[in-house]
Amino acid sequence: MRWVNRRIGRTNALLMGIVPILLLLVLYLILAAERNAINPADKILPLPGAMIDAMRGLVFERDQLSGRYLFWADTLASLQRLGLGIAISTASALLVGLVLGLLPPVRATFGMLVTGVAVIPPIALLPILFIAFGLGETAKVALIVVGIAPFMIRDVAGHVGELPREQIIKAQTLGASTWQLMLRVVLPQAMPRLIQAVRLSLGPAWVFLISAEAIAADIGLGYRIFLVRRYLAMDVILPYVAWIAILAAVADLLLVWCSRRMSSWAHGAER
Amino acid sequence: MRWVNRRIGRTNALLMGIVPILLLLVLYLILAAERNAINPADKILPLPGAMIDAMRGLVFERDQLSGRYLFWADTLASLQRLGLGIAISTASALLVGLVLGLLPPVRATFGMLVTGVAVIPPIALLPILFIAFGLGETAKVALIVVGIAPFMIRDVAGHVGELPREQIIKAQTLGASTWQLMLRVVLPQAMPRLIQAVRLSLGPAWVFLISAEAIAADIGLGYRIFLVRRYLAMDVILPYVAWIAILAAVADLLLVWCSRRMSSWAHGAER
Amino acid sequence: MSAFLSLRDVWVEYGDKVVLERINLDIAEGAFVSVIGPSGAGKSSLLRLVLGQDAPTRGSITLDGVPLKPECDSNRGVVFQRYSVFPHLTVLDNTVFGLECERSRFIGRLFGASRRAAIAEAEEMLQAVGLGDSLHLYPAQMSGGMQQRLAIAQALIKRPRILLLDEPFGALDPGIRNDMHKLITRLWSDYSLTVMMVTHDIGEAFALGNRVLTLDKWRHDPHAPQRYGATVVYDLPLTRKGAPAADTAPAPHEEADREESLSITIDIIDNN
Amino acid sequence: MSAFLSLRDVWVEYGDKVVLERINLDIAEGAFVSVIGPSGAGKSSLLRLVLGQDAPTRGSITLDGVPLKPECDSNRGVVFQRYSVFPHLTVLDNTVFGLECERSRFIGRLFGASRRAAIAEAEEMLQAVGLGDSLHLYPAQMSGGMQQRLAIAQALIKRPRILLLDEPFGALDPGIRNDMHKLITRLWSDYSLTVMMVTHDIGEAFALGNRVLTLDKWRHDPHAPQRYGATVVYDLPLTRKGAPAADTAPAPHEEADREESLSITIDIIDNN
Amino acid sequence: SQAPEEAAAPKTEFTIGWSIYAGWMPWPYAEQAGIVKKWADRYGIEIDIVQVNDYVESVNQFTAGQLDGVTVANMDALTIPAAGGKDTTALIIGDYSNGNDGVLLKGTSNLADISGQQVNLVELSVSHYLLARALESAGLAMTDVRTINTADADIAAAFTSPDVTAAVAWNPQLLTMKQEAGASQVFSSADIPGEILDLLVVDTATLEANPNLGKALVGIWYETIQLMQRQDEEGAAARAAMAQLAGTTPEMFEAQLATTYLYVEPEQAVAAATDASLVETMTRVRDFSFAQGLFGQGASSADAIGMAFPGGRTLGDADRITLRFDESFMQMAADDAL
Ligand SMILES: Nc1ncnc2c1ncn2[C@@H]1O[C@H](COP(=O)(O)OP(=O)(O)OP(=O)(O)O)[C@@H](O)[C@H]1O
Ligand SMILES: Nc1ncnc2c1ncn2[C@@H]1O[C@H](COP(=O)(O)OP(=O)(O)OP(=O)(O)O)[C@@H](O)[C@H]1O
Ligand SMILES: [Mg+2]
Ligand SMILES: [Mg+2]
Repeated sequence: MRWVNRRIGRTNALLMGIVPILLLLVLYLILAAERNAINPADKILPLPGAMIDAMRGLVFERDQLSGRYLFWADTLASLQRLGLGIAISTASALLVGLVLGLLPPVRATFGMLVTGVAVIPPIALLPILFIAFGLGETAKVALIVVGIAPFMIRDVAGHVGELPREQIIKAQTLGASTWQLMLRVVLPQAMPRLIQAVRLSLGPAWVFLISAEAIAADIGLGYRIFLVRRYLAMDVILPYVAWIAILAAVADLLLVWCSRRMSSWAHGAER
Repeated sequence: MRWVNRRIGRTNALLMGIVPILLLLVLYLILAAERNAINPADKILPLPGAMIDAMRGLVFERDQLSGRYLFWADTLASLQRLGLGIAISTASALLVGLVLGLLPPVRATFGMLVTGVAVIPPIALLPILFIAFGLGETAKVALIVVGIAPFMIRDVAGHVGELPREQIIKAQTLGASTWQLMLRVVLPQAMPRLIQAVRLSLGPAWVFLISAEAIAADIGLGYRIFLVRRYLAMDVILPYVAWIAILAAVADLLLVWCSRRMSSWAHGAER
Repeated sequence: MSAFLSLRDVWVEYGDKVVLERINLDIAEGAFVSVIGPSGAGKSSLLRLVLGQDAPTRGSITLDGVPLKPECDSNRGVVFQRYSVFPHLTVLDNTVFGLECERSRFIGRLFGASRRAAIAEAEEMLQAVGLGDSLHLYPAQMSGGMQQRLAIAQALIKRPRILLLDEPFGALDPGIRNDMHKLITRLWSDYSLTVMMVTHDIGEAFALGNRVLTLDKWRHDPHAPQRYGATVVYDLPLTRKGAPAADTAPAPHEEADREESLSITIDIIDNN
Repeated sequence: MSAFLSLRDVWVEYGDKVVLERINLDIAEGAFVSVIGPSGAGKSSLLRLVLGQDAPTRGSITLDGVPLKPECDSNRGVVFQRYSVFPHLTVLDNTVFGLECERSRFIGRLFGASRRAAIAEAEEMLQAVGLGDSLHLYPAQMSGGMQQRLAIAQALIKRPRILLLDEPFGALDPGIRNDMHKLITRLWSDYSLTVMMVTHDIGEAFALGNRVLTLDKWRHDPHAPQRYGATVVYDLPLTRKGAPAADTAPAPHEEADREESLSITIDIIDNN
Repeated sequence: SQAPEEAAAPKTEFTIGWSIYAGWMPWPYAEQAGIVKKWADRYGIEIDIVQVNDYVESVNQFTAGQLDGVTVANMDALTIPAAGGKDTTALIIGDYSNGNDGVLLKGTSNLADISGQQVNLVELSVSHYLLARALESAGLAMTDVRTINTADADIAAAFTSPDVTAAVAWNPQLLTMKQEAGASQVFSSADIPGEILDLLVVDTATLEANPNLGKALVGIWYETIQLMQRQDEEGAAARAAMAQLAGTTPEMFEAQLATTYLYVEPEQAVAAATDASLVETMTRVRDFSFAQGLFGQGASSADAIGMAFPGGRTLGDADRITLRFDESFMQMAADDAL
């Protein structure tokens, strides 16, 4: 059977998906063991034992000074910032993207601006960002928003602009005003794409969060990574990165699930 | 006339697009003039005169140490890295994205891995990147590729996966093998989306380039920005950022033009 | 009746390809105009002009004496050649949509009693097009003919002043097509709609319309086939059903012999 | 002739909705089977089964005695109900595509003399469907009927063993439809294709086919309309054109009276 | 001062920024141990101690006016806020680097071998200054090496790459890098004692309007320092807490403290501030900075920026004094007058 036509069941897909990840893990272990055999004090590719040792204190023991479980406090702080940043970006992508994609005059006026903002690397303007938003939580959330919202806006606007012209015409012949068109025709059809855009933005969002936490923070996953980076403590960095990957993968799955729930029509009727 | 139905001509669109950008410039000038009136030595929002003074040396005069025109040398170095990084990412997005989107077994096996890689913030794993790619040009290009390729792959794969099933069926009834299907049906239809993905990635690509140049470099736009950031020399940073925005906007326009040339069928027949 | 809708020297061109040329037409209020012609002649293009989706390259179109804005509104309903229903709405919601837009200006949704009333109205219409059993399907779950019927129901429920139909019954089997003919004739006479219908079924054109337009190229340059466009080559008023009067819709059995007698006329026209 | 294609107790269900039930069919090689039935009965679903696009929920399909893989190949050509041509290829390239796939396994493109030969073949076919003037248009620049003709040309040029047609002539005017009828009949007899054609035009079904299948629900539960699926309620072999023999295609004028006589039979069937 | 409008009105809330460095860890510890609150309450003000992970950004934010005070090295105080026209007062001289900054080479322990190599360091920072002094001591010139700007957070990882053969860094990274196989320290700040000073600077106008801020900060500092110097359990606990705040182990932290010359007693700090050698050091730093273009394009000579020292001595343009070493608050601590 040709490969295009093979359908893979849910469980099979899961099993097959795990294989390359396991292979990568094994590869890592071999490399790490090798380096370790040469130099037992190697810090760059620590063995699992070292990682577990390093993480135990962070995960299970209260920090004496602050009385917090650092790992969990880091996670919570980062997720809050990330969640807020993504929520604001999503909301603005929806509002601006819809208007931009649907209304040619708005697109003509602000399209160029959005493109411009999208291509300006926000980390080059960090000093200004921190001056504008202070050194607190606002600046971190703002960096995420400035970093991913323009991309999401452009993506949603592009998708809205590609809606079949017949549908827009049709809705108008059925008496829809611009507002109703937006609310009832464009918005629901843009939702799956919006969720897709959020999924694609998760990676960049983490990058910006970590950059923000690297500069000014006293808690957060990115803060911890940058803190111990000075000591090349990969035994802490790697578990933290793995944890970030797990969190992001779970968020990705949740978003897929949401999209299926909310827009069943877009995901094909299942047999 | 309803706003949805207004068509804006080319020149009008250009004029309208420039207005908000001009307004922003004017706003900047007012703010800068205000700050400058209070503190003539203010570094944060320099006036155009100060920027011109600061840039003159970089643009028109050879650097005494290296004998290069720094501004142009920076630009050249950065564009080379960026170009290489984007080229590699685009090629891999095309190859991997196509296969991933079209062949369910491949998607089942590698989809999860690509998602995982896409959400891992590469800047958290810099030490590993240094080991793998050293600290030279390779590492900088690699950071860009690791940063944007997974996103592009997912975007292209998603688009390919959404191609109408009828077309795939149709091609097979016309005798196309999987390979021919890919080459003649999927690839050309994925091209506009690929170019769109490159456009959307330009912003993140600059972010990663600048991050890479901030980490270790002796030339490049990002290097200069981070070097002078130490002295809050916004009179250099702002022109550099503006220059980046201009370069990126030109690249964006070029890509749109390319897409129109290559895939006229996708952009609607003009009257 | 004075000219309700009138086209004056209208041309449609795509690049150097002339599609329609010198179209001059006056359509009276309450007319049922059938448009026939070979594939690619420009029938759909003509409909798009009247709909306001496209503007003519040259010439003017007036409605009630006022130049037509190149914009659609609820005065003009349409059933496109390719069934175009909203993929994200169920059959029922697709049909109720038009009512909701009209009755709830701000949120475009009805609730409570007014929603129930709208649903009842929609259900009646869906029953009439034979979709009474499929209220909660999404378009992707329906057959081609079912989608086309949904598009018809969607347009008819608004009772627009002008109804533009582009091969509305093309994908329907004879039985259902018959029902549709009756439905459209009834609505046409009850609400004195003005209807413009493109069809390939000549029997249908003559059975339903009270005026039949034939679009075709009037001259053809074999070396530059795109040089000349189509125009109205025949314009036949059918006096028998002149006014949108009572229930004079023909029994479908009358169609056959009509077709026989006319197929000769049509064959004269040089197909592109 | 032994059973070339045979369906044994085939069911198609979507969730709890039964679309087709207990389909038992044997189709001989070289047959021209017309499939008729009300909209939504499952005609397209049946075609999709034979094409290999979908697998049946229950039952088995064999081709030449071998179970059919749920996969399409160049043995089975198709014209879908919604014209499905490649939007990124011009008319000519769309038509040449099938030849290129066959003759250039690696790059799927022909050059030089072989390309010229393929183009000549394609041009001939396009001329036959009346698109000789539109070789370099993209699908988006064509009318609905033109796209449908392109889809027909695309499928016919490959001369598949089994040709599946889903309302192929629905969007065509009578003149062109006539030409198409002649073309398909000629190819059918010249290359002894096996054809399965869904149509709503009963005249067409009887004029072209040598066997007519009627799909419909055989029982209907008004409270659970989705409980029962359609099956083959009538299976009429038309002996007159039994073998895919010489040029016995009927003149199109024979159609009308046939339709008359059969419309009564068909009306008995309860439309959904 | 140059900006009369800026002459801040008295206020009660202040923000002080710090970044991770052995000599500055007493600040976050004092915050957590309640010492900050104790002193702030005594003077009826509120002091917020904010961590800025990125050292450069912390100084930038001070220059931009987001922070009222910041921990900074003497050279950076001169070239960033002072050169930027911000009138800055060095309130506390906490320590000098006595080996906390070092030049590392791989595969050789001879400083002269650095000639012709690529050196990774944070350009235009105290590392750059240290490199200049190292080259000078070996009779080499700046042009004999090629510098590669490398972010301070990443320099430890970068040094593990075979590409990198020479680097200049400060602690704690320096300690990590020294452990790399084949690395040896060929020059360090211990060779130029007293030249790299770690300060707490505050905005001059703010300090003038709120002398209580100065008093509270000095009070906090010396109470904490004296606590951490104690060789008993309490002192060890304080140092362990600071190590944890710096993300490292107590042993590593002790090692870093060993290369930090802390002015434990306020008298020592006052002496360092009033000593003539400070002027000498600052002259050297200033000349280096000017030669490297750190005063900005506008500066036409090394005298462009004015500095004021205890006893009325000045250096550079006396009409444009933007960096002031003020010993008066440390003197109050020495006199027990807080
Ligand atoms: N994905 C799906 N989910 C649920 N029901 C479906 C789905 N696809 C098709 N159906 C149902 O299957 C039935 C048969 O559809 P099919 O397209 O085969 O009809 P058809 O006979 O070709 O009709 P038409 O003449 O209108 O094209 C329809 O009633 C339709 O509602
Ligand atoms: N965007 C376009 N660019 C170029 N030509 C176009 C474009 N759109 C339509 N045409 C041409 O306009 C002509 C008329 O198209 P139209 O859709 O109006 O035909 P039609 O009469 O509705 O045909 P059918 O009965 O097949 O639907 C066609 O020949 C087509 O090639
Ligand atoms: Mg048409
Ligand atoms: Mg069908």
